[in-house]
Formats: sequence, structure tokens, C-alpha cells
Amino acid sequence: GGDDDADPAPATTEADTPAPDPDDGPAPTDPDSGDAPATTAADAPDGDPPSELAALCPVDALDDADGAVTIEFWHSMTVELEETLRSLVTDYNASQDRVQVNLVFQGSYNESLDKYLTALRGGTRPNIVQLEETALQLGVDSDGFVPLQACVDASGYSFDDYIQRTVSAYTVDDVLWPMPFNTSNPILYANRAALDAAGVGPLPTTLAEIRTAAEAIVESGVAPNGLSLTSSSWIIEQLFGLADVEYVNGANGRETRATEVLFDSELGLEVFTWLHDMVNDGLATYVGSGDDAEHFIALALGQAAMTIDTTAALRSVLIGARDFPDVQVEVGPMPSIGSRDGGVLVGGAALWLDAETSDEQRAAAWDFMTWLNEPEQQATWHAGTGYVPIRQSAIELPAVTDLWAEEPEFRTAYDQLVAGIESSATAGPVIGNHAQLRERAMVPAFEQMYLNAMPPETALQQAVAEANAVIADYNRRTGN
Amino acid sequence: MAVETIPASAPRAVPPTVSPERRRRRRRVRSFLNYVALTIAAVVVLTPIYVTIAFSLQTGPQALQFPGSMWPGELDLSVFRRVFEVSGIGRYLFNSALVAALITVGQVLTSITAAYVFAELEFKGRNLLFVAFLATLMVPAEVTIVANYDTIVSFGWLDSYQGLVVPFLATAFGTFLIRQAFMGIPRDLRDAAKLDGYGHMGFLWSVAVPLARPAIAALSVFSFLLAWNQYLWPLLITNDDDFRTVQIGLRTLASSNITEFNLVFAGTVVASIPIFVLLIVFQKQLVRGLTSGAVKG
Amino acid sequence: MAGVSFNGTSKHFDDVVALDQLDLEIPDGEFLVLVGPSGCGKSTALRIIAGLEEATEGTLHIGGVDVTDVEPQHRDLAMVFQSYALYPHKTVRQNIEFPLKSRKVPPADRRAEAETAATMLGLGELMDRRPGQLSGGQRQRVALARALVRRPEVFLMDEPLSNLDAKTRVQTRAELSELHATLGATFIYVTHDQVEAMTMGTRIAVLDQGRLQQVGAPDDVYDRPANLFVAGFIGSPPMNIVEAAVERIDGGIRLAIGTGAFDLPESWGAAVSATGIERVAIGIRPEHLRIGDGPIDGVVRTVESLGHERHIVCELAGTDHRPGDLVPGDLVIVRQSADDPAPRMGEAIHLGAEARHLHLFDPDSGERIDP
Amino acid sequence: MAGVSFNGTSKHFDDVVALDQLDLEIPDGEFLVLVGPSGCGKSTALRIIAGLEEATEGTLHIGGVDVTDVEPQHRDLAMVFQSYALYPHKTVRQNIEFPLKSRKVPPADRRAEAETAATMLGLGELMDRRPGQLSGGQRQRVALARALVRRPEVFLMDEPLSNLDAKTRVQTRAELSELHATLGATFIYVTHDQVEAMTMGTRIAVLDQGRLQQVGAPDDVYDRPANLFVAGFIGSPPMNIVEAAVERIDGGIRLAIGTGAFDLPESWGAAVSATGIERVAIGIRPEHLRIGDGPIDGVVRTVESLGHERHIVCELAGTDHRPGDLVPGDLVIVRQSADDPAPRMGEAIHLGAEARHLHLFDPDSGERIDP
Amino acid sequence: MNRRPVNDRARTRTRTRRRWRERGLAFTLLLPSLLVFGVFVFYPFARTFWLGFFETDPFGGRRTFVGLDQYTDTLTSSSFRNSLWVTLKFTLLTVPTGLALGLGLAILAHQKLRGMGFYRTVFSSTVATSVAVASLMFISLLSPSVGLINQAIRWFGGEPIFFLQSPGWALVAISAVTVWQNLGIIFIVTSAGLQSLPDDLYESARLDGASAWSRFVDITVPLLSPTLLFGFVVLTITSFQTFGQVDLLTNGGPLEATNLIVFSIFETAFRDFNPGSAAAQAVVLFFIVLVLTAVQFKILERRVFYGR
Ligand SMILES: Nc1ncnc2c1ncn2[C@@H]1O[C@H](COP(=O)(O)OP(=O)(O)OP(=O)(O)O)[C@@H](O)[C@H]1O
Ligand SMILES: Nc1ncnc2c1ncn2[C@@H]1O[C@H](COP(=O)(O)OP(=O)(O)OP(=O)(O)O)[C@@H](O)[C@H]1O
Ligand SMILES: [Mg+2]
Ligand SMILES: [Mg+2]
Repeated sequence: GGDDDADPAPATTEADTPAPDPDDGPAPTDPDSGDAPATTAADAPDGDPPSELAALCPVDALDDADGAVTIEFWHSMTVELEETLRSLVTDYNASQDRVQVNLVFQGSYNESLDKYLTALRGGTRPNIVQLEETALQLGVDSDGFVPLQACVDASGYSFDDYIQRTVSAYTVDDVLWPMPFNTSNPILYANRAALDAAGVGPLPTTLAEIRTAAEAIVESGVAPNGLSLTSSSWIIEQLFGLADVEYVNGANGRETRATEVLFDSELGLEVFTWLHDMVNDGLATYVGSGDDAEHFIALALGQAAMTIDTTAALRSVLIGARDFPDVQVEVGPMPSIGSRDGGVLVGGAALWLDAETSDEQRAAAWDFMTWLNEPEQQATWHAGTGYVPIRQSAIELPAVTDLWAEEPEFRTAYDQLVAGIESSATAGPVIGNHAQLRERAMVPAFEQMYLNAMPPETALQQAVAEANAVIADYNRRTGN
Repeated sequence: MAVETIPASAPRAVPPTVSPERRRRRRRVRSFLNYVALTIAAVVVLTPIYVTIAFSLQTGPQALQFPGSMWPGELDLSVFRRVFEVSGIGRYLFNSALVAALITVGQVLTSITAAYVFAELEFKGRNLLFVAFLATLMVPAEVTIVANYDTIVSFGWLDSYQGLVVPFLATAFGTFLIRQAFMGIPRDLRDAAKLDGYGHMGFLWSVAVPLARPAIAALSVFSFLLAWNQYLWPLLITNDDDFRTVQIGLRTLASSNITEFNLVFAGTVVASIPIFVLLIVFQKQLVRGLTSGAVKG
Repeated sequence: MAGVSFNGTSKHFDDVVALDQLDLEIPDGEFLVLVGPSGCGKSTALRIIAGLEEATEGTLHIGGVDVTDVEPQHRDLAMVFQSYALYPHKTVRQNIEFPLKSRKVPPADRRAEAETAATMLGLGELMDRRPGQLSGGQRQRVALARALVRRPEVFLMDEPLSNLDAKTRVQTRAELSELHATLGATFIYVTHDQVEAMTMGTRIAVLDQGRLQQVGAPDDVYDRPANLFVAGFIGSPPMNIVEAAVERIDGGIRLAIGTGAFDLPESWGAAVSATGIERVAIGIRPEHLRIGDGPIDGVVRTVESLGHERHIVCELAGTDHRPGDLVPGDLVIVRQSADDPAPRMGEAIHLGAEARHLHLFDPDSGERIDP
Repeated sequence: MAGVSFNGTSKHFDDVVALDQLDLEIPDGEFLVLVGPSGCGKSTALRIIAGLEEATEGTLHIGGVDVTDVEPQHRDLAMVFQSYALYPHKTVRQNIEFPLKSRKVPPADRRAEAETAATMLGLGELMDRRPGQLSGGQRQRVALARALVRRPEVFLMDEPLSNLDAKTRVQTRAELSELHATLGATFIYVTHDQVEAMTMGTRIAVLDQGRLQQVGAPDDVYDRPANLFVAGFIGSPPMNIVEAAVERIDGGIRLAIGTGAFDLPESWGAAVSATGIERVAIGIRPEHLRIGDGPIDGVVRTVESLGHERHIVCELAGTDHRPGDLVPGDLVIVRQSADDPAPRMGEAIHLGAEARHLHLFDPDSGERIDP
Repeated sequence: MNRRPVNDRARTRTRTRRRWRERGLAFTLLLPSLLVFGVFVFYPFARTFWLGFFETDPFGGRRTFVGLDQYTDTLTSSSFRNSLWVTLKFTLLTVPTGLALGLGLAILAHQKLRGMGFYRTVFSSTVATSVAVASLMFISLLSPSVGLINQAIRWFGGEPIFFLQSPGWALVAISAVTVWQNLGIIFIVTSAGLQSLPDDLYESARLDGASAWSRFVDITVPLLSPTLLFGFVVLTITSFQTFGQVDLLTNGGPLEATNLIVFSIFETAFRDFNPGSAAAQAVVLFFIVLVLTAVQFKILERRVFYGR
């Protein structure tokens, strides 16, 4: 082993093809620290061969460690998800004596990210942090992480058994940044009892069908609303993926840095109009952010009969529904706008390796992550939560086959993930401050439509303008 | 003086005497109405607390079955045990208590010494300093929070008790409160102590402090309450479970158990019990400390 | 029309009996002074008249009407509080107008009334000041003006002069007497000041521990105190009280004090005999003790000259030591004119008094014994 | 050994001259009473002796040593405050021991000392009470005990009796005098009470507006006040002061008051002539005015009986109206014995006084004119 | 005993030395407070001004001097102006209501009735709740699903009200939490104020024939005005510092309806990672609070009666 002080700034690693960026301002004045690099990773010249990367992740360092290496793992899992993760970690800690993983809950993905970025300014950082898929560009830009490509290179780890799309989603310019872990996509949740009462047959698979079903539900008086709706813009991004349409420019931000959004289109307007009409025609009820599970509770209480949310909630929903005899949970694939040429995006989160870690800790983290992604663990993980198992061999394991036989709801997400094609549109958008774009541009536009009945055209224009401003602001501040 | 301009006023213009029974009845009605008003007000004030306790004792759908949900289910207190198991709230409570206690002791001490200076010692620039003290009241903590965060980082005090405590060890409000109390001590006592052979420190600790006890008690309660209830700062500077305070613990509890309301509400109840006890014990001191002239400029 | 009468009125505060079965008739137009030591129930009596306190037992009549249950705002009386109770945030004018305001007197009339009352009390220039900017005497007059402007039939005053300095006090005393004479209203005046008690009232009522001890014209109370309490309370320096053994001699009785004795005429014999007591408390006012020849022996302890008069404190020979006192033996005080020759300290003297100036009391019950 | 002397000592508070060039020698063992109206600088003088206030000018000597800059804790004196300044949170014992504690007296000795002082003042049973549980008189004794236990050579007392009720006051006055006699220490005693001033001190010093007006034995000050201020200040009721026009007649001077006049013997003529003034202020003590025959006409306004004596307030005929007063004309007070026949209110009377009892003052400078 | 003769000429020297000793003592006693204030109030305050002149990247690395740009951007941005407006509304919703309710309770409890101790404890009980506790407690009332109010509405067959999700209600709901949480301390402070008012004034007013209303308006309010002013100013300042309720209940939404200024500062600094812009907002906030407090004192001071 040796050097405990790992190189904290993998400036050699870099993410982006150098975007021809003319407005790189005048030499910045720095009041406090003159030694900060004037350029960021994204601006550095391309092309460090993988072999050099491997030095960042001495995967054998654990062999030299005296005693167990402790690593801290910040996560955002709640309820059943947290329980399952906790029991996995406990199993891992018990299965060997070289690594000890400490789980720390840090709030939602956004809060976790905020905390991590705050800690970058100084403060205690975790060794592993679980960040949402939207954090990809930010994670790359932050200089805070070791790209896991380093460990892959160092250990010769093979992703052959993985569902390829989960790996490529987190790969930028052939460098894998975080380790894919909990992978999800949205599915349609419905109360079969209510649908039956309203005379709705098979679950709707398109937005138009949802509307029809909702109309039937409302008209029959089974429930005051057909659909309960949150302000999640993830679902909107998924619609674009399903339609194989890019969300931002620069090949969804994967070839060059994104500078503007692309949903200022017919398709965008169609989505906005649908959302607007559903709520304003009294077919859908808007319940807020969804962080408080109100959209599901609305189903439980008979306020609505359908909602769309991540498959990760499946286990919790099935458990919760036991308390409500009038509710029979049925799930179906994520509805599309019409075409299903693309596929659902890889949602969920991935595990990032902090750069301020010792060699032993990097090795330990790598060991833990690879263990976590072994087929057995993925099967357990899948059954306990609803997340998609990302190992192909996992679905052959009895844990999964039995589960699918008994609770077929669990295969929905897997099926639609593997059904998707591989394209820049289905890889998902890469935006520097994706979370902020959602909060600042999308949520207000939705709320304007839902709460103030703003016409969809206006809302769309507002969202586009605001989103482009958010992107521009980020790019300016990071010097891109 | 024109007597005529004064309207009828003599006792004879007064309603003729009421019989004692009527009067007693009237008085009883009046005090009954008072109790009704008081009770309504009390119910309104207590409703959120009550409902929280009731909900903490209900599970799942039970809590959604109005009007049954208004009454606690079976008195199954196991949820309170679960709170401790699930969320480490025990540790959070300990942290809060420790931090609040340290802040309280610190604030009381610094307030006493600073208040003594402003009440008893004369020197050039004293008024200017006093104004500077009071000016700190005008700076919302949030204004300086970014810079303070950087300071704490540079001290390496993130996730530490120092970080939670030290920035609050001085208080202009407390200084002001105690100064008022000191100024209320008769000058004669100060002089008598001088003649009895005591200097400033002797007078401060053996006369002024014991006499300012009501104000000190009020300040202690206030400091403790404020410290216990701090939210933004601990949220910002603690990431480590070992240093989280109960308010942040509650926030975590609430966001990690979005569907288990009873657990969240039970946590809420647990987090407020220590302070309720404190309040009931020290309520009199609080009011007494305040009546001794602290509030009236 | 507006006499006040207590009929068996009592007031209990939990255990404390603040007023005990008070029977007292105050005729219309009287200036009654209520005196007594601190805590004897003076303020309580006044507050019951005002209706600020409810009597526990008994009734209260004003102007012949039972007002026991009438609210204070409906009794036609005004009160001057010991503290004046001026509204500190109102100007003098607003203070004086306040009672009229609540009676809905039109503003112009209010102003005129207030002006009149203020002029009468010499407050003319102070109308726009706040109470905080006034001297004690001025505040007292504002309180009076506020009471006056109502023209009530009964005035209640609770130690209104106690905050004033000596000179203002003398002056205000005179003004109050004039006022009483002018208005002809009933005044009930609480004080614990000797001089006020003696000089202001048409009658004095002496209270102790909630009980009425004596009521009468000031001179009567001074000259014929009804019991030991009144004897000791009225007069300054107070009446000298000395215990004596009763010996029967022919033609009267002899009272032995220390080494000396007084012989009393026959008329007393019967009175004392009637009570059948063996010891008697003799009261002698300081001005009635003569130094020179007399049956009682004593030693001069201190001589206090007040300029116009002298107080001579004498220790009686043969009387008891009281523990805790700096000075042993029974002390009596003699009041002397400054013109008389002053004794020296430590001088042995003889003291005497005329029999008609002696007051006799039953030492146990405290009641006066009259010949 | 422990006399106190002020040498041109002044004290200024910003604009206020609290003490103005005071020169005063207080010999060892004297009981000096400092009197004067409120705000005249009494407390300031005392506090300068104690070292609680720094003199602005001049020096202060104690026992012949200049102590102007010595800290209070290093001057050997004890002070009894008007408020007693007892530590309310300490028991009587702790209060008394407190000064010894700072002197590092061992606990056992401290306790013994405190016991002795307490016993001497009859506080034996109260040692474990708090000041709040004591009566005014008892508190006063605790304050004294706390001062005593230090055995200082100078005692300072700032109106120590002003909070006591009349009876306790008489008693404590006597005890203080005894104490002074016993200890032989220097006592400096501030009061604004007439009786205390006249009776307690070996000398009185009268202050007004920071200036020493007169210092002397009490009777001297009473009988020969040095100026109008002292004349009006000492005595109660105060000396009557009436202005009169000076007319020279043969064989003396005539002083015209209202409709009447006094003729004064020759001896005064020279003195008055020497000053060359046209008007003179005449002072006559109430006890020296005689009702009956006399040159001055007046009308009886009120008669106040105090039991042993009577005060008769008379308005002088032909004198001026004073605005703001309820009563017009110059008023004089006559002090009468209760034995004399009382005049009726409104009765027209003649007033006279013996020439030897008249005090004459220059009405402008206020200085006494002596024959 | 310890008499120390002092030379006349040494007088000034003695006095100067004494004065210096006092000054040294004063400084020593003030030192702890001064240190804390210096490090955690004055220095960061100055630094905040300074930070406002720089734009930074989200990672705290890169800094660009932008002069007053951020200040002018802040002042002109519609979001910041919205925050100000929301904060102002919030202040108007919470301060007068809180004071009126607290004073009302204090007056109600300022009677000599049996059992009053119980009611006093109840009325002051909300001081024992922190922001977090109060917010969570109100979830039990306001949540669209579990909330008791909505349960009742549903039970009666109505549509639930989304108190925290609708722009019309959210600020009111946040205000209700705040008023409720402040009630206890306002009650305690005004009770203390009431208790210190002299009884004799009320008695005198009754004899003067004043009605209960007149006694309240003519005596209680003017005499309590220093306490009320104190409460007014303090509550206003704290309403400008409200954070926890928003963080826990609405996150500034919906549609920024509850985006109180401090929340906005916090978001800018620790979610958007734009400390410069946050600092600029903070500085503007400071001046607003300063001016507001000064104005309140100026306007209200005239109506306040400060005792004798
Ligand atoms: N509100 C009360 N509660 C309990 N006891 C009371 C109350 N008011 C008066 N008392 C008691 O009643 C007795 C008479 O009190 P009151 O005020 O009438 O005395 P006072 O003669 O006016 O005395 P002072 O001369 O000291 O004013 C006292 O023992 C007093 O302690
Ligand atoms: N600390 C001070 N600051 C300003 N002026 C003062 C101070 N102390 C006393 N004075 C003023 O000095 C003058 C003398 O005050 P001092 O206290 O000596 O009067 P006093 O004779 O004791 O009066 P009293 O009989 O009222 O106690 C007064 O005018 C007073 O206002
Ligand atoms: Mg009384
Ligand atoms: Mg004084």
C-alpha cells in the first residue's frame, strides 16, 4: 500500500470532449486561494489512456491493510428500501473481516448531493455516496470523485453479465464514473378494484388511454379523480426516452456539453397539453411533490385510481396496500406518448467513490460495490424493493423466479428496461445542474398549469426559457 | 363648576339592590363564561399536540378512519420504543441536551461578566461597545451563515460539539437582560460591599449574581430553549449521526419514514417531552425573570 | 343623604381577618379619620366602601341604600389612592377628564369642568404635563382634582399625604380641610399619621386588628382613650403606661409604682373595686408628668431638646429590667417646655402628676376604668 | 485620633454642584448631625468621607491623614445606609459576618464576633432569618451590627431611621445615643428629621445647596439661626417669617406689619441702621407668639389640636394675597398649650411677642441681624 | 487598620492607575463575548459583504470578481422580489395575529380564578415546541391524507384541501404553524407585562366608571405598549428569519408561495451553491431588517409610553 493520502484531485481524469467554448471569461480573480486551478476537468485536454487511470484505484491495497478498513456510505434509501440495504450491508460486514461499511442516511437524493457538495468546500466527506442519475455531470465536474473506471481497469472487472444500458448510462467518454446500483424506471400503479368498478379493462399504455380510463373512472363516480399526479419531471424525461427523442442538445449532453433543452417542440407541447388538460378537466388530482407519498395515499383512500411512480416503491406499496382491503394493486409499464421506439431511461441512483479516500478505502469501496452487485445480492435487493436487478444472471436465480411467479408485478420494470434500445435519447440527458433545472424550470411550469391553469403553451415557453437560463448559468459559473 | 352638566350619577340612580342569590348566580354565570372561554382557548392551543399524540398511538389505516382517528388506538406504547430503535433518537436527545446545556452555561457566564461591565464599570468607549453588542441582535444569523460555515470549516469544526456550541457562547439579549437585573440592584448594596472590603469580583459573585437569580434563571431557560430548538445551523454543520441534534434527527426521521406517520409523530412527542418538563418546572422563574423589568426597555 | 354605614361588616382573606364585625355610622358631611397601625384593616374598610372588595359578612349602606352588591362604578364616590393611581401615560388634563369621559360628558363640558377643578387646586399651568413630571405634592393635587371633578357625595382617601415632604404636607392638610368645608361632602380619610389624625377629622375611628377600638372627636379620644391600645396609639410621644399594684387605703386607693405610690381619691376606689383587679395600668401623658416633687423616684436617662420643648426620658426606680433593651427599667417620658429648667442626665428626680390626669386601665382586658 | 475634616471639599456632578467648598472639622468622638433639605448634599458629604465618591476639589482627612485617594475598603469606617443595604439573600448572621470574611478573619472568630455584636443589639434569635423576614427596626439593628462588628473609628449613618414607624424610631434614637456613649467613636449622622436633628447630636451642621449654613450645638442653632434658611428649616411648625417695613422712631425702630407694628428697643436701631436696609424679615417662633393683646391684627383661620398643644393658623390683616393658595394673606402659626383657652375659627385676634424673642434678618441676603 | 496615607501630588497618578485597572478588568470580562461576536458576527458580516462581490462555481473552487453585479441582480431578480413580498405577507400574517392572540390569552388568563395555573401552563406550552416539532405537529392537522382536518372534510364528503400544496393556502398554513409556535412565548411575555401593571390604576378606573373595554384601551394597551413594541419588533425580526417551517413543510413552494427570504438565501447558498449570490441577498436582507426596525421604532415609539 503506502500512501494514505490519495490524490484528491483527479485532474488527469476528465469527462467531456472539449466543447468549443468561446465565452471563457477573463482570468478570474480569486480572493482567497490563489492555487485553485483556473480550468476545470471539463476543459482539460482529452485522452488519458485507461492504464494511467488504474493507478487511482489500487484494488489490492486491502491486502496490506492492518485491520478492517472502515468506509462511510451516505445513502438516501427510506422505509423498506433502507431496511433491505441495511440488511445487505450487515450481511456484507459479516461475510468478511477486511471491510466495515457504515451506513449514514442523509435525506433525499438532493439533500445528499447538497451535503456532499457542501462538504467539498471543507468538512467530512463520505467514502461512498449514493447519487441520483441526474448528478452525473455535476459529479464529473466537481473534481470530488474517483471515476470507477479506474478500479475496473485496475482489476479487469467485467460488465458482461450486466444489463448493458445500466453501465453505459453512467459512462461518459468511455469512462465509467459511478457504479450502477439501484436502477429503476417508472411504472403505472393502479387500483384494479376501482378500474373494474369503472369498467376499465386492461391497463392503459399510452397517455391517451390513461385519459380515457380516467374519464371512465370519474364518470362512474368510483373515485373523484382518475389519476394522482406529482410534480416529478423524471416521468416527463422518461416519456421522451420512450419516444426516442433527446431532451437536451449535444446528443443529450453526452457528446458535447448541453446548452439548451430540446423539448420546445410538438412533442413537448403534446405532453404539456395532456398534463394541463388532465388536471384542469378534473381527471387528475395534483398532490404536490410526491415526497410524502401522497399520490399513493390518494389511491389508498380512493381519491384516485392510478398513479405513475418508480418501481422502487413497489415493495412498500404492496406492503402498505395490505392495510386497505378495498385496494387491489395492479402495475403496468410506463405509458408512452404513443410510440415506444426508444425505451425507458435508466433511473435510480449509482454509487460514487469519493476522491479523498485512502488506497485501502478505495479498495474496500470497490470490494463492497462489486459484492453489492453480485447476482445474489441484486436478487435480494430486487425482491426487497422493486429495483431492477441489473445482472442478467440474477433473474435466473430462484429468488427472482419464485418472486416473479408469485408477484408478477416485479418483472414489469425489468421487462421494459431490457426492451429499450440503446441510443443517446434512452441513455438519458446529462445536464450539469439537472436537479436545479427540474426544481427551477419544470416544477413551477407544472404547478402553473395545475394550480393556476396556465395554458400549456405559456407554461412550456416558461419552462424552456427558465431551463435554458439554468443551464447557461451553470455553464458560465463552471467556466464552460 | 356647573353641577347640572354632570349626568345622573348618585347611588339612587343605581339599579336597586340585587338580592344576594341573584348576585351570586350572576357571578357564577360570569365565572362559568370565563371558564368556557379559557377552555375553548386551551383546546385550540392543545389540538396539534393532542392529535400528534393520538396519531402516534395509531397504526396504518386506523389513523385514517375519521372520526375514530381522533382517539388514540390501544395504548400501545411500543411505537416509542421503535422510535429509539429506528432512529438513534436517544443519541440525538443526548446531543441536544449536551449542546443546549453547554450553550446555556456559556451564555449565562458570558452574559454575567459582560452585563457587569455595562452595569457597573465606567470607562471611555463603554457606550460604543454596548451599542456594538446590541447591534448583534440586528444581524440575522442567516445573513452570516455562509461566512460562518467557512469559518467552521477552516477550524475543522464540522461535525463537532465545538461547532455546535462555540458560535452561541455570547448573547446580546442575555447581556441586556442581566444588565437590567444588575442595574436594579440598589447602589447602596454596591457601596456597602465596598465598605465591607469587597472589590468588583467579590461583589459580583457574592452579591450581584445571587440577587440577579430570577433574571439568570429566565435567561437560562431561554437559552436552553433556543439552543434546543436550533435548526438551521445544526442542519448545516452536522452530517454525522453522532453529532446530530434532535431537531435534525426529527427531520431525518420524517423524511426516512414518509409512510409511517405514527413513528414520526412518536418521534415528535419524544423530542418535545424534555422541554415540556423543563417548562413546567421553570415556568414561574421565566415569568418572574421577565417581570423584573427585563422586557420593559 | 350620603352617610355611610357599616353593619356588622367583616372581611376575611383566607385565614386573615382583615375586618371584624365593623359597626360604624358615618353621617353625611362628616370628615371621619380612620387610624390604626399598619395592617389593621384601614385600607380594607375603605375598599369595601368603594366596592373594590366584597364584604364577607354584613352589609354596607350609602345614603341609606344597601349598596353591598353594587359595582364600584355605580356607587357615587371618589377615591384618592395612597399611590394616587394617576394614569402615567395621560396628561394632567386627561387624568382629570377621565372620569367624565366614561360618563359621556361632552368634550367641551369636560374641558371646562377639568379647568375649573384644576384652577381651584392651582394646577393651571401643569395641565399638559404627565404625572412623571410632577412633584409629589402636585401629583396629590391632580389625584384630588380627578376626584373632585366628579362631585361625588363621598370622598375616600387612603393615606393621601404619606408621600409628601413635611412642608407640603402641612399646606395640603390645610387645603383638604378647606375643601371639606366648601364641598360639604362626606370625607373618609385613612392615615397613620398622628398629626393628621388629631387635626383633620370631625371624628377619629381607631382600628386595631380589624376591630373598631374607639370612635369620637379627636380631643375626646386623646383625653379619654377607651383602652390601652388607643392610649398608646394616640399621642406622640405616646402616653406613659406603668403597671401598679392596687392597695386599698382608707378614703381611696393607693397605686404602688416602683419605690413610690399615688394616692387616689375615693371616687376611683369604687370603680377599681368594681373590677376586682389587683394590678392596674396607669397611663400618664408626657405633658402631665411634673418633675420636682412627687411620689415617684426616677433617674434621668436622656434629655432631648426640640427647641420649643424638651423630652426627658426617665427610668423609674425599682421597676423591672426588660431583656434585649439597651436601657434597664421602666422608662417614662416627660414633656417639658423649653422655658422650664432642664434636669441633667443621670440626675435623680421625683415625678408627680395630678390625679385628674391619670388614666386607669385593666391590664388584662385593656379596658378603661373610669371613676 | 479619628476626627474627620473637610478642607475646601467640593463635589460637582456635571453641572450640579452637590457640595460647595465645604470646610468642616469634626473632632474625634463627636456625634455630628448633618441636616438640610432634600438634595442639599448631605449624602454626598457622607459618601465623600466613605470614599464612595471622589471629591472634585479639596481634600479630606481622617485622623489627621489625607485619605482623599484612599479606596473605601482601606478607610477604617463603617456606614449604615438609609436603606440598610442588607444583602437580601444572606441570613442575618451572614450579613453580619460579611465584612469580616473579606478581611480573612477565621470562621470561628467571625462567628464569635458576630454573636457578640448581635447579642449587644438583641438580635440573638434572629440570626438565621433573612432580611425580608425582619421588621424595619430589626433590620436597622442588623445594619448596625454589621457596622459594629468591624469596630471602626468612624460611623457614618445616612438617614438610618427614616423607614421606621414612629414608635420604633423613638426607641432606636435612644439606643443610638447610648451606643455613641459606649463606643466613643466618631458618629456622623445624616437626617432630615427635625426631632432627630435637635435631639441626637452634640452638634448640628445645616447644609443648603451644597453650602454649609451653620454649625453648632442644637440649642444654639434653634435659638440663634444664622440666616433665614436655617430659621425656616429648624423647628416644626417652622418659625413664622413676616416682612416688615423699617421706620425709625426715636429711641429705636418701628417695624410695620400689615396694619400693626412692633417697636424695638434702641439696641436694635444701630444694628439695623448699620445694614442700611428699608425692609426687614422678622422671625418669630410659633411658641413665642401670644394671642391676646399685641400690636398685630389677625383672623383665626384654623385651629389644629394635637392633644397636648394646639396650632392656630392666623391670617394677618393687611398683608398680601398669594396666588395659588386657597387662603389669602400672610399666615402665621401660633403654638398654644392645650391648657390655654382656644380661639374660635374666624375670630379676630391680636398677636404679640416679646422683643427678645424676635429674630431679624436681612430679607435680601438672608443674614441674621443681631443687636 | 489599613490606612494608607497618600501624597497629595500622587493623587492624579493614583486615580489614573485605578482607572486603568478598571479598564483592564472591563476588558477581561468582556473578552469572551467580544471574541465570540468578533469571530461569529462581525467578521462573517464583513465577509458576507465581500463575498457578495464574487461569483463562484458550485464547488467553491473558482471565484470571479463581479463587483456590484450580484447586488444589482439580486435586487432586480423577480425571484428575490417575490421572496421579499412573501416575507412581507408572512410578517403581516404572523406578527399582528400572534401578538393579538397572545395578548388575548394573557388577558383571559389574568384573572383570579381557581385552576388558572393549569390554563397558564397550557397557554405557555407551545414554547416547548421547536420549529421542527411544531411543523410536524401541524402535519397531523394539515396533511391532505392523514391530516385531521382533511379527514373530517372527507368524512363529511368534501374534497380535501391541499393546505401545503396550494399557493393560496401554503403561506397561511406556514403562518398558522408560526403563530401557534410563537403563542407560548408571546403569552409568557405579555403575561409578565400584565402582572407588572399596578392594580390601583384599574381600581381607580373602575371607580371612575370606565367600562372593561375602556380599561383595556385606556390603560392596558398604553401601559403595556413597551412590551408590545418589544414583541412587535422581535417578532418582526424573527419573521424575517423564518426557515424551519418552510424547509419541513413546503420547501418554498408551491410556486415560491412560501419562499421566505431566508429560505431563499439558504437554497441559493447550499442547494444552488451560489454563495456569492446568497451573500448579496443576505446583505440586502440585513438592510431591510435594519430599516424596518428603525421605522417601527420611529413610528411606534411615539405611541409607546415608557413609564414614569
Ligand atoms: N388581597 C389580600 N389578600 C390577603 N390578605 C390581605 C389582602 N389585602 C389585605 N390583606 C391583609 O388584611 C389585613 C388588613 O390589610 P389592610 O391593607 O386593610 O391594612 P391597612 O390598615 O391598610 O395597613 P397599612 O397601614 O399598612 O396600609 C392585613 O393583615 C393584610 O395582610
Ligand atoms: N450620581 C449623581 N449624578 C448626578 N447628580 C447627583 C448624583 N448624586 C447626587 N447628585 C445631585 O447632587 C445633589 C446632592 O445630592 P445628595 O444625594 O447629596 O442630596 P441629599 O442631601 O442626600 O438629599 P436627600 O435628602 O434627598 O437624600 C442633588 O442635586 C443630586 O441630584
Ligand atoms: Mg393601607
Ligand atoms: Mg441622601
